[in-house]
Amino acid sequence: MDFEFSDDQQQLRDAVRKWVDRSYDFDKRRAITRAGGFDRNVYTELAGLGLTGLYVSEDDGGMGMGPVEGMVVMEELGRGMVHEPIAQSLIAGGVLSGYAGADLKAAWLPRIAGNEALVVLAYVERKARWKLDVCETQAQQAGGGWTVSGAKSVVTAGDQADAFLVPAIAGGKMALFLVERSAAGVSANGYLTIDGGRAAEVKFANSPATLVTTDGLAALQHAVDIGIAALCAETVGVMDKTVDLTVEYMNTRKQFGVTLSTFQALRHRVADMKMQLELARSMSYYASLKLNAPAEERRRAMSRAKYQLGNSARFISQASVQLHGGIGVTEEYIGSHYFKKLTQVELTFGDTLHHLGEVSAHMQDTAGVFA
Amino acid sequence: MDFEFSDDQQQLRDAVRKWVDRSYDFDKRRAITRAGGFDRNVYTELAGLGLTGLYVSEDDGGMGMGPVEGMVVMEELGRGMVHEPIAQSLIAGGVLSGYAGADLKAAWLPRIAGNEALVVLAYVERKARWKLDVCETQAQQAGGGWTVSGAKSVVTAGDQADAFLVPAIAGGKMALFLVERSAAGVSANGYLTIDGGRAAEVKFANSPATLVTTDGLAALQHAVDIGIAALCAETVGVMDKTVDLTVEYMNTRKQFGVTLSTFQALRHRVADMKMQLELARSMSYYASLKLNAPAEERRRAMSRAKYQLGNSARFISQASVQLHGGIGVTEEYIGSHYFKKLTQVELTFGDTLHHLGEVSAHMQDTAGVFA
Amino acid sequence: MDLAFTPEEQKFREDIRAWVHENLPKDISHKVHNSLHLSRDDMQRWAKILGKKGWLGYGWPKEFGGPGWNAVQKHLFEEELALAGAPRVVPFGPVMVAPVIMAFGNAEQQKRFLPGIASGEVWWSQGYSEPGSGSDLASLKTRAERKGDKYIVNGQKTWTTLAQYGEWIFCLVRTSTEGKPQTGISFLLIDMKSPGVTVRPIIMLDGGHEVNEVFFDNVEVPAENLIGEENKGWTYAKHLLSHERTNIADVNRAKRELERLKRIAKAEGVYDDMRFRDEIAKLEVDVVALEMLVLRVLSAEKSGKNSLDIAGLLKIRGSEIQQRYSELMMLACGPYAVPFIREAMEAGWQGEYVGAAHCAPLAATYFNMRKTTIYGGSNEVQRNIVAQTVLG
Amino acid sequence: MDLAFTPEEQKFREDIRAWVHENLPKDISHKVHNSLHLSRDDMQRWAKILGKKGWLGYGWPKEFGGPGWNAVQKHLFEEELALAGAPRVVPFGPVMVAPVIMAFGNAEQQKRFLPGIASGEVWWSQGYSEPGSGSDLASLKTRAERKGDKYIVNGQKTWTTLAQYGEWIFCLVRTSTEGKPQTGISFLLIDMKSPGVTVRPIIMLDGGHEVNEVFFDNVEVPAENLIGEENKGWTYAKHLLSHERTNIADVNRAKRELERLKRIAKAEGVYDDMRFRDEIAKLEVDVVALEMLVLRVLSAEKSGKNSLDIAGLLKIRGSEIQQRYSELMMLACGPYAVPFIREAMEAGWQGEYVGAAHCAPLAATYFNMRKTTIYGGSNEVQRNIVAQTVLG
Repeated sequence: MDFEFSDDQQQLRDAVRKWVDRSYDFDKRRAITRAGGFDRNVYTELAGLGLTGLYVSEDDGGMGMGPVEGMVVMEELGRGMVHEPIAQSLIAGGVLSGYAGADLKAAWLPRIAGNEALVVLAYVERKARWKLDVCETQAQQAGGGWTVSGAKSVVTAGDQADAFLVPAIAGGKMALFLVERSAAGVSANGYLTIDGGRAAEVKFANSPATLVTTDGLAALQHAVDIGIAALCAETVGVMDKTVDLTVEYMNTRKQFGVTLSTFQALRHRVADMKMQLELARSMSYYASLKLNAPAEERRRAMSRAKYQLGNSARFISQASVQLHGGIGVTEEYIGSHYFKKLTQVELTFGDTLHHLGEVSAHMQDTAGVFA
Repeated sequence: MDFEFSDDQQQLRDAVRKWVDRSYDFDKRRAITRAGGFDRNVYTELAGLGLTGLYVSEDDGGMGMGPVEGMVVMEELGRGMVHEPIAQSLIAGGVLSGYAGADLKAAWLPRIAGNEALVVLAYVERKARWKLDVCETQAQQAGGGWTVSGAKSVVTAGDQADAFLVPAIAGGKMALFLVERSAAGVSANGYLTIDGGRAAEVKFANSPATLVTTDGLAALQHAVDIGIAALCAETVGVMDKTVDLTVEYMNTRKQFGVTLSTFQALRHRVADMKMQLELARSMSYYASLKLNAPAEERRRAMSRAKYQLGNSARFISQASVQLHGGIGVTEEYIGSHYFKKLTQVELTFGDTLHHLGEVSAHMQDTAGVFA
Repeated sequence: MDLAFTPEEQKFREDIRAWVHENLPKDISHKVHNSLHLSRDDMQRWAKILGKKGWLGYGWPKEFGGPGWNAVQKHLFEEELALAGAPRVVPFGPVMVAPVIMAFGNAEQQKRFLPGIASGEVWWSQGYSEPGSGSDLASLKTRAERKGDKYIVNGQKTWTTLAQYGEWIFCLVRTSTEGKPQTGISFLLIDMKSPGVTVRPIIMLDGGHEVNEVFFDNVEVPAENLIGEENKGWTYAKHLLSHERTNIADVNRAKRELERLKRIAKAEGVYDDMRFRDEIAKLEVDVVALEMLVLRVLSAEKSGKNSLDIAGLLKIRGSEIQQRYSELMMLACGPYAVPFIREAMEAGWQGEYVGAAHCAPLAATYFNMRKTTIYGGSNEVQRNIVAQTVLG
Repeated sequence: MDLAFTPEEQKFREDIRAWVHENLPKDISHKVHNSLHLSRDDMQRWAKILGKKGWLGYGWPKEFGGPGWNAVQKHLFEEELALAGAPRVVPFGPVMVAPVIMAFGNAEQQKRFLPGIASGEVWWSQGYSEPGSGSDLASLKTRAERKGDKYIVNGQKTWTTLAQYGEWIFCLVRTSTEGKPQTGISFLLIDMKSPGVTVRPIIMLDGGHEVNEVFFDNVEVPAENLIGEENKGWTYAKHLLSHERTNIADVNRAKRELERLKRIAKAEGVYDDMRFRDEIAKLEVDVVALEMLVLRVLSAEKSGKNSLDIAGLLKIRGSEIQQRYSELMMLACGPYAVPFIREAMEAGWQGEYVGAAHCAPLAATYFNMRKTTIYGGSNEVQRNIVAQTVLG
């Protein structure tokens, strides 16, 4: 039982934080949003730091690191609200490493780690909402290969990615495929998301696809769990900064001749924010430390974590805006963007009610971290 | 649309309040609890005020009044936390008036109004929890009459009452019966309740019974709804007094050289208590004003009201104790008894989660008071 | 005690409903029912329709050309408009400045300003808040110096709603720095076309342009535009606030939006998910309780017996409910609330909606609703007020 | 980073578990597992068993005869005891006064008092709070006047837990009224059999006798019972508070009680009611999050690197969770939580339970748990402290 970061992990954190401070200030981020919410050059810089290959083995050109390093990186990216989706690289690296055959790994993992390929998970469907086992996208065997047909929604950077991880029904059972964006029949209709990042509606019409695994549901669940752990860590970073901003504002802004931080009712709200932050940070640790656990235990842990993070994000985001007053609801103030980012967290990888349902459905007789 | 009380209603309120102030102070109440939680002499005094016959027609010796008068009375009894169960007389008066045949009415309504008979609803069963349509008590036709067999729980003043209204299954369908406590096979095992009042486990073994109505479920639902409206009003009275006590204490008790009412965080808690009180009062009005509505509309209104009252009671009771600090958790302080009373409210006629379920199950497309 | 409206009140409601059905343009109500962007033209078109009927100043007494309705009638009018999907009456002219002009303006001012307000011709803005004066309004600094028959105004107002359309603005300005801050404030009407007035947009977190900064740089204002006496402006402004009562609860809109929430939840398939449905059920009770609270205030006003001093509660609860329904609508759409396509929030967009058309504006509305617990006296200030009435 | 305990820590845990299984009397754990009334004999019997093993002072360093465990070991020990249904160690002797005597007492005092504490022979009480000094402890008024080689003590303490069993009491007393209130306070050990000491019960809202008023009427206390220097008592008391860290979260008990809640919910048939089950699920996450928070503090202590100053958060969250599980157990029983039969809350009652035996003490426990957000520094005071660390 040990929650201290190693020197290597601390150095990784410092490196990412330094990059964010130097290369991704609010103006830069805003410019990227204006230009569409994604910047390939930035993504290339992040790849240069090794972040795209964090979960890719060193043999395949990656860093061969684990969930704790992923957490450290995502926390720092969260503090800077970096649009470019490193979490997707963690998913792609983790899932391909865990489920793909040797050829597929050899073909794609080095490209992911080396920034030649941005591979993103395309799994949301209109009828599925947050359910992972509802899938209308179909896969057909054709000649020696496969094609997929269907539509996936709100695919992160979907019109900028090079390839997609696509769950589809093959022979009545969910399998996972890799489809290149340049493949025939693929169309991607991109748009801004509420946090100022980018996503797309992606359609596949008999598009050539490569089978990753026939054990598609397990792979998809794993992919989403990697995403949840990364998102939890990112959210901790976002909230950490949100609390900092709020504290700074309250110690500066005067009303009735004194700073806002003088008012006890507001002070107690800040104490509650701190509570939610530390509970969330604790559960983010928990999620990352359970990411390599057996599937059932892992899934239970991710739902618990996402439930806590959702509650914390809601409280902190809403309290922060309220404590700021008018300035908190303006576009020009950075705080409102943290609010929007935290709103998007709730709408990603299952909302709080969904994960409450998962926790509720999978409760055991025992209780606690080690139960 | 008018929420003003008539002069008669105001006089009724004044009369009950005057009686409470004069005849039911904290010491008196405490003595009644020590003696078992029920005092027939007190009940007789209340009957003398006409309260036991509020819902009994003037022809039958009652006051022939309606839900608003019932509400006014219950609010005042709530302020004094009067143990003696006038709500049960409202139920018995209302249900017998509405469902019983002429003979039964003639036999019992004058006795209820005249305090010769305390008739209480005995409906809770071990397997039913809050469900009204679960009933294991059986009725058998025997000769020209009926007998019932079964067990009912937490019957208000069950070992002091003269007769019970008992739902039982007759020929596969719920019917409602009247059973005298003196009847053969009736046993009542009494005890104190958490609010210091009295209840009993009542068992019936082939006990002679009089049929009130074969439409037993409708009558039971109506009985419980009369009880809910009365309980809501009573709860408003309890909470009103709870808020008063809290305000008084905060304006007296000093810490750090100033009164508690100086601290903004505590002041805001009081503002939230006031909010919950006024929302609850509004919904209590709503419940009483809907008590004579058609069954479906009436039941929907009662669940909405009980849900609000439950939430308000929980918040106000817990906040009040907390704002009092140590003194708030002592037996000698009256405030802790208000807390216990409000706890019992939650456990009577369906708890907050139960009524949320009812609201949820019976939602309509439209919204609001008039929907 | 009676929950039902009187036959006369029912008749009144039906007359209003029929008139609204006849006169509210369908393109406008479509936008309101779907949270789509309302243009200046939309708002003013509706204002003029009301003005022509004599109902834009629906709260005005007969002596000033209003309908002379009582509190219940005003409520029924607001309710019918809200349920039908009418835009909210932009309050700055008919609801805010007009009562002040009626109560404290002179005959000349009344003659000059009220007709343009009643007809919907002249767009008014409200100049209260300043960058340093939010909750602490009395600390405002915008100066108005008397020079002969003019005031010279310098300073800045902020959070000025829809000032980009404004033709006139009523301002609280500082005319004296002596005594308590409240005592040196005057109430001034300013033509926004005057030289030295500059309006700069503030873009909100939902991307919308709803509020502004308004700068005054040596703006000359004829002294005849002063309402009442110099340094008495705070009193007038407080009078104005006392005219805003049940309406701040916005319960009629809440009823409309709760119905919309149910429609969206059904379309998204979550109405039958017990967990989500329960959240709607909770809000259902919240709305009923708020409406009962509003009706109690109205009843007290109608009877003239005991006034119910719970405006603070109405503001707090009403705003919380607005925020909650906007949040639940967004959550109902789940991942489909994530796209933020501004054009899709305009009526008549020909693009391909992500998920469904109803999903498009929901996150923006949720963002926009954050303001409701901040403006008009933040909920923290309201809690201070409520606590004061309870605790002293 | 690693969630798992080390093999050494696991071994430690298993050893404790085996010992507890062997030595904890079953009649006592039965009472704890079912919230039944614990007598003085129950508590002291268990204290002496621990004392004999040398574990009553489980937080003590080796030099004073303790096991010299680190923070993690202490946590594991507490956890195993809690999960097995051991009564909480009555803290006033071994956890509260002993560390003060070790740190600030002289050798004579250590020799005189520590053995009786370690063995569980002598029952200690804590004399801090006074009727006028709750959250504002430093305003305490109980006077101790030095007269030769004695102090004459006059005044009153209150909320004195289990003082009806107390043989000794450690008190904060005022020895000076000069300077700040904190500077005139001394730390005095008082034999409760001294003439002039009177203990009066305070009955709590659950009907239980758990706390008392303690009156001092010209009580003579030998000056040798003063700990450290006169007027430095506040410093010692604060030192004592800093010894209470993760334990205030009471997370181990919360785990035990959450499991009990699930058993009760199953027995009552509400575990499969989604609405009720969701409430348990929320608490499940709350408990995991609290445990992670506790483990983070332990890890920081173990590593000695960055200490985590979040004791206030542990107190707030821990107490909220205690209140919540007690509330949910009560709600699980529904109407069957209404009877309040004191005898049914004692072990071995031969009467007829209403509903089921597990229902009998639940409302009383819910009532009793209200204290947890009040005592040990109310949650409002804790929020003040947390805000201070965050905002300055």
